[in-house]
Amino acid sequence: MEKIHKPKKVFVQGPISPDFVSKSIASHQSKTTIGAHAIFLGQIRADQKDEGIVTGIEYSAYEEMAEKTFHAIREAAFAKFELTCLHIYHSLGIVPTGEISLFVFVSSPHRRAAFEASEFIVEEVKANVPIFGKELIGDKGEYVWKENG
Amino acid sequence: MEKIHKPKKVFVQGPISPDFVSKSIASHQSKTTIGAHAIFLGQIRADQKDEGIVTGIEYSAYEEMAEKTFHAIREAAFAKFELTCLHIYHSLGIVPTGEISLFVFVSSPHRRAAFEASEFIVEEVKANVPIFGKELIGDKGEYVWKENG
Amino acid sequence: MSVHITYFGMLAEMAGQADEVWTMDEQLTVGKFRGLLLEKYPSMREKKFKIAVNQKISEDFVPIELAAEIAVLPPFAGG
Amino acid sequence: MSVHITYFGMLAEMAGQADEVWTMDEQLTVGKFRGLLLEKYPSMREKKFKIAVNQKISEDFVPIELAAEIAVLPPFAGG
Repeated sequence: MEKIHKPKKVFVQGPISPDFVSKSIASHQSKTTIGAHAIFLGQIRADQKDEGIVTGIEYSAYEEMAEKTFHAIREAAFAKFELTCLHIYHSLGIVPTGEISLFVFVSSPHRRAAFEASEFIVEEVKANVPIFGKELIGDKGEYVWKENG
Repeated sequence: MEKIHKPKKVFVQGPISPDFVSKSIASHQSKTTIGAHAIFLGQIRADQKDEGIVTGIEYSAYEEMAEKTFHAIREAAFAKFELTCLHIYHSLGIVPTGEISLFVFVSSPHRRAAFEASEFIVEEVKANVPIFGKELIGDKGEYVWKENG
Repeated sequence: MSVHITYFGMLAEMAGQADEVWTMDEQLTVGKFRGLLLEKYPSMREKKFKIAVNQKISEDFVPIELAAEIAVLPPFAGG
Repeated sequence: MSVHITYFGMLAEMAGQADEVWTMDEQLTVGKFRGLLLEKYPSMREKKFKIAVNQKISEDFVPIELAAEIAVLPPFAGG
Protein backbone atom coordinates (compact mmCIF):
# COMPACT_ATOMS: atom_id res chain seq x y z
CA MET A 1 0.00 0.00 0.00
CA GLU A 2 1.49 3.36 -0.94
CA LYS A 3 -1.18 5.18 1.00
CA ILE A 4 -0.01 6.57 4.32
CA HIS A 5 -2.34 6.18 7.26
CA LYS A 6 -2.01 8.91 9.84
CA PRO A 7 -1.69 7.90 13.47
CA LYS A 8 -5.15 8.00 15.03
CA LYS A 9 -6.27 8.45 18.57
CA VAL A 10 -6.99 5.00 20.02
CA PHE A 11 -7.44 5.58 23.74
CA VAL A 12 -10.71 6.78 25.19
CA GLN A 13 -11.43 7.50 28.85
CA GLY A 14 -13.77 4.94 30.41
CA PRO A 15 -16.13 2.55 28.59
CA ILE A 16 -16.91 2.64 24.86
CA SER A 17 -20.66 3.17 24.41
CA PRO A 18 -22.94 1.29 21.99
CA ASP A 19 -23.89 4.72 20.67
CA PHE A 20 -20.26 5.39 19.72
CA VAL A 21 -20.24 2.07 17.80
CA SER A 22 -23.45 3.06 16.03
CA LYS A 23 -22.04 6.46 14.99
CA SER A 24 -18.91 4.77 13.66
CA ILE A 25 -21.03 2.43 11.52
CA ALA A 26 -23.20 5.31 10.24
CA SER A 27 -20.13 7.31 9.23
CA HIS A 28 -19.09 4.48 6.87
CA GLN A 29 -22.35 4.31 4.92
CA SER A 30 -21.19 6.89 2.38
CA LYS A 31 -18.28 4.58 1.42
CA THR A 32 -20.02 2.49 -1.20
CA THR A 33 -17.01 0.30 -2.04
CA ILE A 34 -17.47 -1.36 1.36
CA GLY A 35 -19.32 -4.69 1.29
CA ALA A 36 -18.43 -6.09 4.72
CA HIS A 37 -17.80 -4.74 8.20
CA ALA A 38 -16.32 -6.98 10.91
CA ILE A 39 -16.62 -5.55 14.40
CA PHE A 40 -15.05 -6.96 17.54
CA LEU A 41 -16.09 -5.73 20.99
CA GLY A 42 -14.35 -6.75 24.19
CA GLN A 43 -16.74 -6.65 27.15
CA ILE A 44 -15.76 -6.91 30.84
CA ARG A 45 -16.81 -10.21 32.44
CA ALA A 46 -17.90 -10.53 36.07
CA ASP A 47 -15.45 -13.39 36.62
CA GLN A 48 -15.33 -15.25 39.93
CA LYS A 49 -11.82 -15.04 41.39
CA ASP A 50 -10.51 -16.51 44.66
CA GLU A 51 -10.68 -12.96 46.04
CA GLY A 52 -14.30 -12.34 44.95
CA ILE A 53 -16.29 -11.26 41.89
CA VAL A 54 -14.77 -8.86 39.36
CA THR A 55 -16.69 -5.57 39.24
CA GLY A 56 -14.60 -3.87 36.57
CA ILE A 57 -11.13 -3.37 35.14
CA GLU A 58 -8.98 -0.29 35.61
CA TYR A 59 -6.75 0.13 32.56
CA SER A 60 -3.49 2.02 32.32
CA ALA A 61 -0.88 2.04 29.57
CA TYR A 62 2.58 3.08 28.53
CA GLU A 63 0.76 5.49 26.28
CA GLU A 64 3.46 6.71 23.89
CA MET A 65 4.65 3.18 23.15
CA ALA A 66 1.06 1.89 22.95
CA GLU A 67 0.09 4.53 20.36
CA LYS A 68 3.16 3.63 18.28
CA THR A 69 2.29 -0.07 18.52
CA PHE A 70 -1.33 0.55 17.51
CA HIS A 71 -0.07 2.48 14.51
CA ALA A 72 2.27 -0.37 13.53
CA ILE A 73 -0.59 -2.88 13.83
CA ARG A 74 -2.78 -0.70 11.58
CA GLU A 75 -0.02 -0.44 8.97
CA ALA A 76 0.57 -4.20 9.07
CA ALA A 77 -3.15 -4.91 8.64
CA PHE A 78 -3.46 -2.53 5.67
CA ALA A 79 -0.44 -4.21 4.05
CA LYS A 80 -1.71 -7.76 4.68
CA PHE A 81 -5.42 -7.42 3.86
CA GLU A 82 -7.56 -5.56 1.29
CA LEU A 83 -9.13 -3.05 3.66
CA THR A 84 -11.10 0.14 3.06
CA CYS A 85 -11.09 1.35 6.68
CA LEU A 86 -9.76 0.26 10.03
CA HIS A 87 -10.35 1.74 13.47
CA ILE A 88 -9.18 0.61 16.90
CA TYR A 89 -10.43 2.07 20.19
CA HIS A 90 -9.34 1.00 23.68
CA SER A 91 -10.40 2.25 27.09
CA LEU A 92 -8.22 3.76 29.80
CA GLY A 93 -9.38 4.15 33.40
CA ILE A 94 -12.22 2.17 34.94
CA VAL A 95 -14.56 0.06 32.80
CA PRO A 96 -17.30 -1.67 34.85
CA THR A 97 -18.41 -5.23 34.09
CA GLY A 98 -20.81 -5.46 31.14
CA GLU A 99 -19.21 -2.44 29.48
CA ILE A 100 -16.97 -2.36 26.41
CA SER A 101 -13.22 -1.74 26.59
CA LEU A 102 -12.05 -2.69 23.08
CA PHE A 103 -13.66 -1.83 19.72
CA VAL A 104 -12.02 -3.04 16.51
CA PHE A 105 -13.82 -1.96 13.34
CA VAL A 106 -12.66 -3.32 9.98
CA SER A 107 -14.28 -2.56 6.61
CA SER A 108 -13.51 -4.17 3.28
CA PRO A 109 -15.10 -4.74 -0.12
CA HIS A 110 -15.27 -8.46 0.75
CA ARG A 111 -15.99 -10.48 3.87
CA ARG A 112 -12.89 -12.69 3.87
CA ALA A 113 -10.47 -9.77 4.33
CA ALA A 114 -12.72 -8.27 7.01
CA PHE A 115 -12.86 -11.50 9.04
CA GLU A 116 -9.13 -12.19 8.80
CA ALA A 117 -8.07 -8.63 9.58
CA SER A 118 -10.39 -8.46 12.59
CA GLU A 119 -8.84 -11.56 14.17
CA PHE A 120 -5.31 -10.47 13.31
CA ILE A 121 -5.77 -7.06 14.93
CA VAL A 122 -7.40 -8.35 18.12
CA GLU A 123 -4.61 -10.92 18.63
CA GLU A 124 -1.92 -8.29 17.98
CA VAL A 125 -3.50 -5.84 20.41
CA LYS A 126 -3.70 -8.46 23.16
CA ALA A 127 -0.13 -9.70 22.64
CA ASN A 128 1.87 -6.57 21.84
CA VAL A 129 0.33 -3.35 23.17
CA PRO A 130 1.62 -2.25 26.60
CA ILE A 131 -1.73 -1.94 28.35
CA PHE A 132 -2.13 -3.00 31.98
CA GLY A 133 -5.27 -3.85 33.89
CA LYS A 134 -6.37 -4.18 37.49
CA GLU A 135 -9.36 -6.46 37.96
CA LEU A 136 -11.33 -4.66 40.64
CA ILE A 137 -12.95 -6.89 43.23
CA GLY A 138 -15.69 -6.16 45.73
CA ASP A 139 -16.25 -2.68 47.11
CA LYS A 140 -13.25 -2.38 49.47
CA GLY A 141 -10.69 -1.39 46.85
CA GLU A 142 -9.27 -4.89 46.35
CA TYR A 143 -7.84 -5.92 42.98
CA VAL A 144 -5.73 -8.47 41.12
CA TRP A 145 -3.51 -7.66 38.15
CA LYS A 146 -4.85 -9.03 34.89
CA GLU A 147 -2.60 -10.93 32.50
CA ASN A 148 -3.41 -11.97 28.92
CA GLY A 149 -2.90 -15.71 28.41
CA MET B 1 -26.42 -28.10 24.31
CA GLU B 2 -29.60 -29.21 26.01
CA LYS B 3 -30.99 -25.69 25.92
CA ILE B 4 -33.64 -25.16 23.28
CA HIS B 5 -33.44 -21.97 21.25
CA LYS B 6 -36.78 -20.70 20.04
CA PRO B 7 -37.09 -19.72 16.40
CA LYS B 8 -36.54 -15.99 16.15
CA LYS B 9 -37.65 -13.46 13.62
CA VAL B 10 -34.78 -12.88 11.19
CA PHE B 11 -36.31 -10.85 8.37
CA VAL B 12 -36.74 -7.11 8.60
CA GLN B 13 -38.27 -4.86 5.95
CA GLY B 14 -35.69 -2.60 4.30
CA PRO B 15 -32.24 -1.67 5.62
CA ILE B 16 -30.92 -2.49 9.10
CA SER B 17 -30.01 0.77 10.84
CA PRO B 18 -26.83 1.48 12.86
CA ASP B 19 -29.19 2.44 15.68
CA PHE B 20 -30.69 -1.07 15.67
CA VAL B 21 -27.16 -2.49 15.97
CA SER B 22 -26.44 -0.15 18.87
CA LYS B 23 -29.62 -1.18 20.71
CA SER B 24 -28.73 -4.86 20.22
CA ILE B 25 -25.30 -4.26 21.76
CA ALA B 26 -26.75 -2.30 24.68
CA SER B 27 -29.25 -5.07 25.44
CA HIS B 28 -26.34 -7.51 26.00
CA GLN B 29 -24.51 -5.43 28.59
CA SER B 30 -26.42 -6.99 31.47
CA LYS B 31 -25.04 -10.42 30.49
CA THR B 32 -21.79 -10.34 32.42
CA THR B 33 -20.56 -13.77 31.33
CA ILE B 34 -19.97 -12.29 27.87
CA GLY B 35 -16.36 -11.30 27.14
CA ALA B 36 -16.45 -10.96 23.36
CA HIS B 37 -18.93 -9.87 20.71
CA ALA B 38 -18.24 -10.50 17.02
CA ILE B 39 -20.48 -8.55 14.68
CA PHE B 40 -20.71 -8.94 10.92
CA LEU B 41 -22.50 -6.38 8.78
CA GLY B 42 -23.15 -6.83 5.07
CA GLN B 43 -23.36 -3.46 3.29
CA ILE B 44 -24.58 -2.88 -0.29
CA ARG B 45 -21.76 -1.92 -2.68
CA ALA B 46 -22.22 0.47 -5.61
CA ASP B 47 -20.63 -2.03 -8.00
CA GLN B 48 -20.03 -1.13 -11.62
CA LYS B 49 -21.81 -3.63 -13.89
CA ASP B 50 -21.91 -3.75 -17.71
CA GLU B 51 -25.44 -2.36 -17.40
CA GLY B 52 -24.49 0.53 -15.09
CA ILE B 53 -23.88 1.27 -11.42
CA VAL B 54 -25.75 -0.66 -8.73
CA THR B 55 -28.04 1.63 -6.69
CA GLY B 56 -29.41 -1.02 -4.33
CA ILE B 57 -30.56 -4.61 -3.96
CA GLU B 58 -34.16 -5.75 -3.78
CA TYR B 59 -34.34 -8.92 -1.67
CA SER B 60 -37.02 -11.57 -1.69
CA ALA B 61 -37.05 -15.00 -0.10
CA TYR B 62 -38.78 -18.34 0.13
CA GLU B 63 -39.65 -17.17 3.62
CA GLU B 64 -40.91 -20.32 5.34
CA MET B 65 -37.92 -22.35 4.17
CA ALA B 66 -35.54 -19.46 4.92
CA GLU B 67 -36.78 -19.16 8.52
CA LYS B 68 -36.34 -22.91 9.00
CA THR B 69 -32.82 -22.75 7.56
CA PHE B 70 -31.89 -19.80 9.79
CA HIS B 71 -33.12 -21.78 12.78
CA ALA B 72 -31.04 -24.81 11.75
CA ILE B 73 -27.94 -22.60 11.34
CA ARG B 74 -28.50 -21.15 14.83
CA GLU B 75 -28.82 -24.63 16.34
CA ALA B 76 -25.69 -25.83 14.55
CA ALA B 77 -23.72 -22.81 15.78
CA PHE B 78 -24.83 -23.29 19.40
CA ALA B 79 -23.83 -26.97 19.18
CA LYS B 80 -20.43 -26.24 17.59
CA PHE B 81 -19.27 -23.20 19.58
CA GLU B 82 -19.44 -21.98 23.19
CA LEU B 83 -21.89 -19.11 22.66
CA THR B 84 -23.92 -17.02 25.07
CA CYS B 85 -26.11 -15.33 22.45
CA LEU B 86 -26.60 -15.37 18.72
CA HIS B 87 -28.78 -13.16 16.53
CA ILE B 88 -29.20 -13.02 12.77
CA TYR B 89 -31.09 -10.29 10.90
CA HIS B 90 -31.56 -10.03 7.13
CA SER B 91 -33.37 -7.48 5.01
CA LEU B 92 -36.26 -8.04 2.63
CA GLY B 93 -37.32 -5.46 0.06
CA ILE B 94 -35.11 -2.66 -1.21
CA VAL B 95 -31.80 -1.84 0.49
CA PRO B 96 -29.99 1.12 -1.14
CA THR B 97 -26.19 1.14 -1.59
CA GLY B 98 -24.31 2.03 1.57
CA GLU B 99 -27.03 0.50 3.75
CA ILE B 100 -26.88 -2.74 5.74
CA SER B 101 -28.72 -5.92 4.69
CA LEU B 102 -27.19 -8.57 6.98
CA PHE B 103 -26.41 -8.33 10.71
CA VAL B 104 -24.89 -11.33 12.48
CA PHE B 105 -24.29 -10.80 16.20
CA VAL B 106 -22.43 -13.47 18.18
CA SER B 107 -21.55 -13.24 21.89
CA SER B 108 -19.34 -15.59 23.87
CA PRO B 109 -17.26 -15.66 27.04
CA HIS B 110 -14.14 -15.86 24.83
CA ARG B 111 -13.05 -14.32 21.54
CA ARG B 112 -12.10 -17.51 19.69
CA ALA B 113 -15.65 -18.93 19.75
CA ALA B 114 -17.08 -15.56 18.75
CA PHE B 115 -14.76 -15.21 15.72
CA GLU B 116 -15.30 -18.76 14.52
CA ALA B 117 -19.06 -18.73 14.96
CA SER B 118 -19.38 -15.40 13.15
CA GLU B 119 -17.59 -16.73 10.05
CA PHE B 120 -19.46 -20.02 10.16
CA ILE B 121 -22.85 -18.32 10.29
CA VAL B 122 -22.14 -15.80 7.52
CA GLU B 123 -20.91 -18.57 5.19
CA GLU B 124 -23.94 -20.75 6.00
CA VAL B 125 -26.37 -17.88 5.37
CA LYS B 126 -24.78 -17.07 2.00
CA ALA B 127 -24.70 -20.71 0.87
CA ASN B 128 -27.90 -22.22 2.21
CA VAL B 129 -30.67 -19.72 2.84
CA PRO B 130 -33.13 -19.26 -0.07
CA ILE B 131 -32.84 -15.49 -0.42
CA PHE B 132 -32.87 -13.86 -3.85
CA GLY B 133 -31.66 -10.44 -4.88
CA LYS B 134 -32.11 -8.06 -7.78
CA GLU B 135 -29.22 -5.63 -8.19
CA LEU B 136 -31.01 -2.43 -9.17
CA ILE B 137 -29.27 -0.36 -11.82
CA GLY B 138 -29.79 3.26 -12.84
CA ASP B 139 -33.17 4.98 -12.46
CA LYS B 140 -35.14 3.31 -15.26
CA GLY B 141 -36.04 0.12 -13.39
CA GLU B 142 -33.24 -2.00 -14.83
CA TYR B 143 -31.75 -4.83 -12.77
CA VAL B 144 -29.59 -7.95 -12.85
CA TRP B 145 -30.14 -10.99 -10.64
CA LYS B 146 -27.46 -11.38 -7.97
CA GLU B 147 -25.77 -14.73 -7.38
CA ASN B 148 -23.48 -15.65 -4.45
CA GLY B 149 -20.14 -16.98 -5.69
CA MET C 1 -51.97 -36.65 -7.98
CA SER C 2 -51.43 -32.92 -7.85
CA VAL C 3 -48.41 -30.89 -6.78
CA HIS C 4 -48.14 -27.22 -5.96
CA ILE C 5 -45.15 -25.52 -7.60
CA THR C 6 -43.71 -22.14 -6.58
CA TYR C 7 -41.13 -20.23 -8.65
CA PHE C 8 -38.73 -17.72 -7.18
CA GLY C 9 -36.61 -14.89 -8.51
CA MET C 10 -35.62 -15.09 -12.17
CA LEU C 11 -37.36 -18.45 -12.50
CA ALA C 12 -40.73 -16.86 -11.73
CA GLU C 13 -40.00 -14.45 -14.58
CA MET C 14 -39.23 -17.36 -16.90
CA ALA C 15 -42.34 -19.27 -15.86
CA GLY C 16 -44.39 -16.09 -16.26
CA GLN C 17 -46.03 -16.86 -12.92
CA ALA C 18 -45.15 -17.29 -9.25
CA ASP C 19 -46.98 -20.58 -8.77
CA GLU C 20 -49.08 -23.21 -10.43
CA VAL C 21 -50.63 -26.63 -9.77
CA TRP C 22 -49.85 -29.68 -11.87
CA THR C 23 -52.15 -32.68 -11.93
CA MET C 24 -50.83 -35.98 -13.26
CA ASP C 25 -51.45 -39.71 -13.21
CA GLU C 26 -47.97 -41.03 -12.65
CA GLN C 27 -45.72 -41.12 -9.58
CA LEU C 28 -43.13 -38.32 -9.58
CA THR C 29 -39.51 -38.11 -8.46
CA VAL C 30 -37.51 -34.88 -8.31
CA GLY C 31 -35.56 -35.97 -11.42
CA LYS C 32 -38.72 -36.68 -13.35
CA PHE C 33 -40.22 -33.36 -12.25
CA ARG C 34 -37.06 -31.56 -13.43
CA GLY C 35 -37.45 -33.16 -16.87
CA LEU C 36 -41.09 -32.11 -17.20
CA LEU C 37 -40.20 -28.59 -16.04
CA LEU C 38 -37.47 -28.14 -18.67
CA GLU C 39 -39.85 -29.49 -21.31
CA LYS C 40 -42.44 -26.88 -20.37
CA TYR C 41 -39.94 -24.01 -19.92
CA PRO C 42 -36.98 -24.70 -22.25
CA SER C 43 -35.28 -21.40 -21.31
CA MET C 44 -34.64 -22.80 -17.82
CA ARG C 45 -32.12 -25.22 -19.34
CA GLU C 46 -29.53 -22.43 -19.32
CA LYS C 47 -30.05 -21.64 -15.64
CA LYS C 48 -28.78 -23.20 -12.47
CA PHE C 49 -31.58 -23.99 -10.05
CA LYS C 50 -32.38 -26.20 -7.08
CA ILE C 51 -35.60 -28.01 -6.29
CA ALA C 52 -36.99 -28.06 -2.76
CA VAL C 53 -39.68 -30.54 -1.78
CA ASN C 54 -41.59 -29.53 1.33
CA GLN C 55 -38.92 -26.90 2.03
CA LYS C 56 -35.96 -29.23 1.74
CA ILE C 57 -33.45 -29.14 -1.14
CA SER C 58 -33.85 -32.58 -2.75
CA GLU C 59 -31.77 -34.79 -5.03
CA ASP C 60 -33.17 -36.31 -8.21
CA PHE C 61 -33.91 -39.74 -6.71
CA VAL C 62 -36.27 -38.33 -4.05
CA PRO C 63 -39.94 -39.28 -4.59
CA ILE C 64 -42.54 -36.52 -4.53
CA GLU C 65 -45.54 -37.49 -2.48
CA LEU C 66 -49.15 -36.44 -2.88
CA ALA C 67 -49.87 -32.75 -2.28
CA ALA C 68 -46.18 -31.92 -1.98
CA GLU C 69 -45.03 -28.31 -2.01
CA ILE C 70 -42.36 -27.96 -4.68
CA ALA C 71 -40.20 -24.85 -4.96
CA VAL C 72 -37.93 -24.00 -7.87
CA LEU C 73 -35.05 -21.90 -6.54
CA PRO C 74 -32.50 -19.82 -8.45
CA PRO C 75 -28.99 -19.22 -7.01
CA PHE C 76 -29.06 -17.77 -3.50
CA ALA C 77 -28.04 -14.15 -2.97
CA GLY C 78 -28.33 -13.56 0.77
CA GLY C 79 -25.89 -11.38 2.65
CA MET D 1 25.79 8.16 32.11
CA SER D 2 22.23 8.43 33.35
CA VAL D 3 19.08 6.54 32.32
CA HIS D 4 15.48 7.31 33.02
CA ILE D 5 13.47 4.28 34.20
CA THR D 6 9.67 4.04 34.27
CA TYR D 7 7.77 1.27 36.04
CA PHE D 8 4.26 0.17 35.06
CA GLY D 9 1.45 -1.74 36.74
CA MET D 10 2.42 -4.12 39.48
CA LEU D 11 6.12 -3.32 38.94
CA ALA D 12 5.55 0.30 39.94
CA GLU D 13 4.02 -1.06 43.15
CA MET D 14 7.10 -3.24 43.74
CA ALA D 15 9.50 -0.40 43.02
CA GLY D 16 7.45 1.87 45.28
CA GLN D 17 7.67 4.56 42.58
CA ALA D 18 6.63 5.16 38.96
CA ASP D 19 10.02 6.36 37.78
CA GLU D 20 13.58 7.08 38.80
CA VAL D 21 16.93 8.11 37.32
CA TRP D 22 20.05 5.99 37.64
CA THR D 23 23.51 7.48 37.19
CA MET D 24 26.45 5.16 36.62
CA ASP D 25 29.95 5.02 35.23
CA GLU D 26 29.82 1.87 33.15
CA GLN D 27 28.21 1.10 29.79
CA LEU D 28 24.87 -0.70 30.11
CA THR D 29 23.15 -3.45 28.13
CA VAL D 30 19.57 -4.59 28.69
CA GLY D 31 20.87 -7.78 30.32
CA LYS D 32 23.12 -5.88 32.67
CA PHE D 33 20.30 -3.47 33.54
CA ARG D 34 18.03 -6.44 34.33
CA GLY D 35 20.67 -7.78 36.74
CA LEU D 36 20.99 -4.45 38.56
CA LEU D 37 17.19 -4.13 38.72
CA LEU D 38 16.72 -7.55 40.34
CA GLU D 39 19.52 -6.74 42.80
CA LYS D 40 17.74 -3.56 43.83
CA TYR D 41 14.21 -5.08 43.85
CA PRO D 42 14.57 -8.80 44.67
CA SER D 43 10.77 -9.32 44.71
CA MET D 44 10.73 -8.73 40.93
CA ARG D 45 12.55 -12.07 40.48
CA GLU D 46 9.20 -13.85 40.81
CA LYS D 47 7.53 -11.75 38.14
CA LYS D 48 7.55 -11.90 34.36
CA PHE D 49 8.42 -8.56 32.83
CA LYS D 50 9.76 -7.05 29.61
CA ILE D 51 12.18 -4.20 29.17
CA ALA D 52 11.58 -1.53 26.53
CA VAL D 53 14.39 0.81 25.50
CA ASN D 54 13.15 3.97 23.82
CA GLN D 55 9.70 2.35 23.45
CA LYS D 56 10.93 -0.84 21.86
CA ILE D 57 10.92 -4.25 23.61
CA SER D 58 14.60 -5.18 23.73
CA GLU D 59 16.62 -8.38 24.17
CA ASP D 60 19.42 -8.70 26.71
CA PHE D 61 22.26 -8.05 24.23
CA VAL D 62 20.94 -4.59 23.25
CA PRO D 63 23.15 -1.72 24.45
CA ILE D 64 21.51 1.15 26.31
CA GLU D 65 22.77 4.49 25.08
CA LEU D 66 23.11 7.75 26.96
CA ALA D 67 19.84 9.33 28.14
CA ALA D 68 17.80 6.29 27.11
CA GLU D 69 14.19 5.93 28.23
CA ILE D 70 13.84 2.52 29.85
CA ALA D 71 10.43 1.05 30.70
CA VAL D 72 9.83 -2.01 32.86
CA LEU D 73 6.60 -3.64 31.68
CA PRO D 74 4.50 -6.31 33.41
CA PRO D 75 2.38 -8.76 31.34
CA PHE D 76 0.02 -7.01 28.93
CA ALA D 77 -3.71 -7.03 29.62
CA GLY D 78 -5.31 -5.13 26.74
CA GLY D 79 -8.64 -6.19 25.26
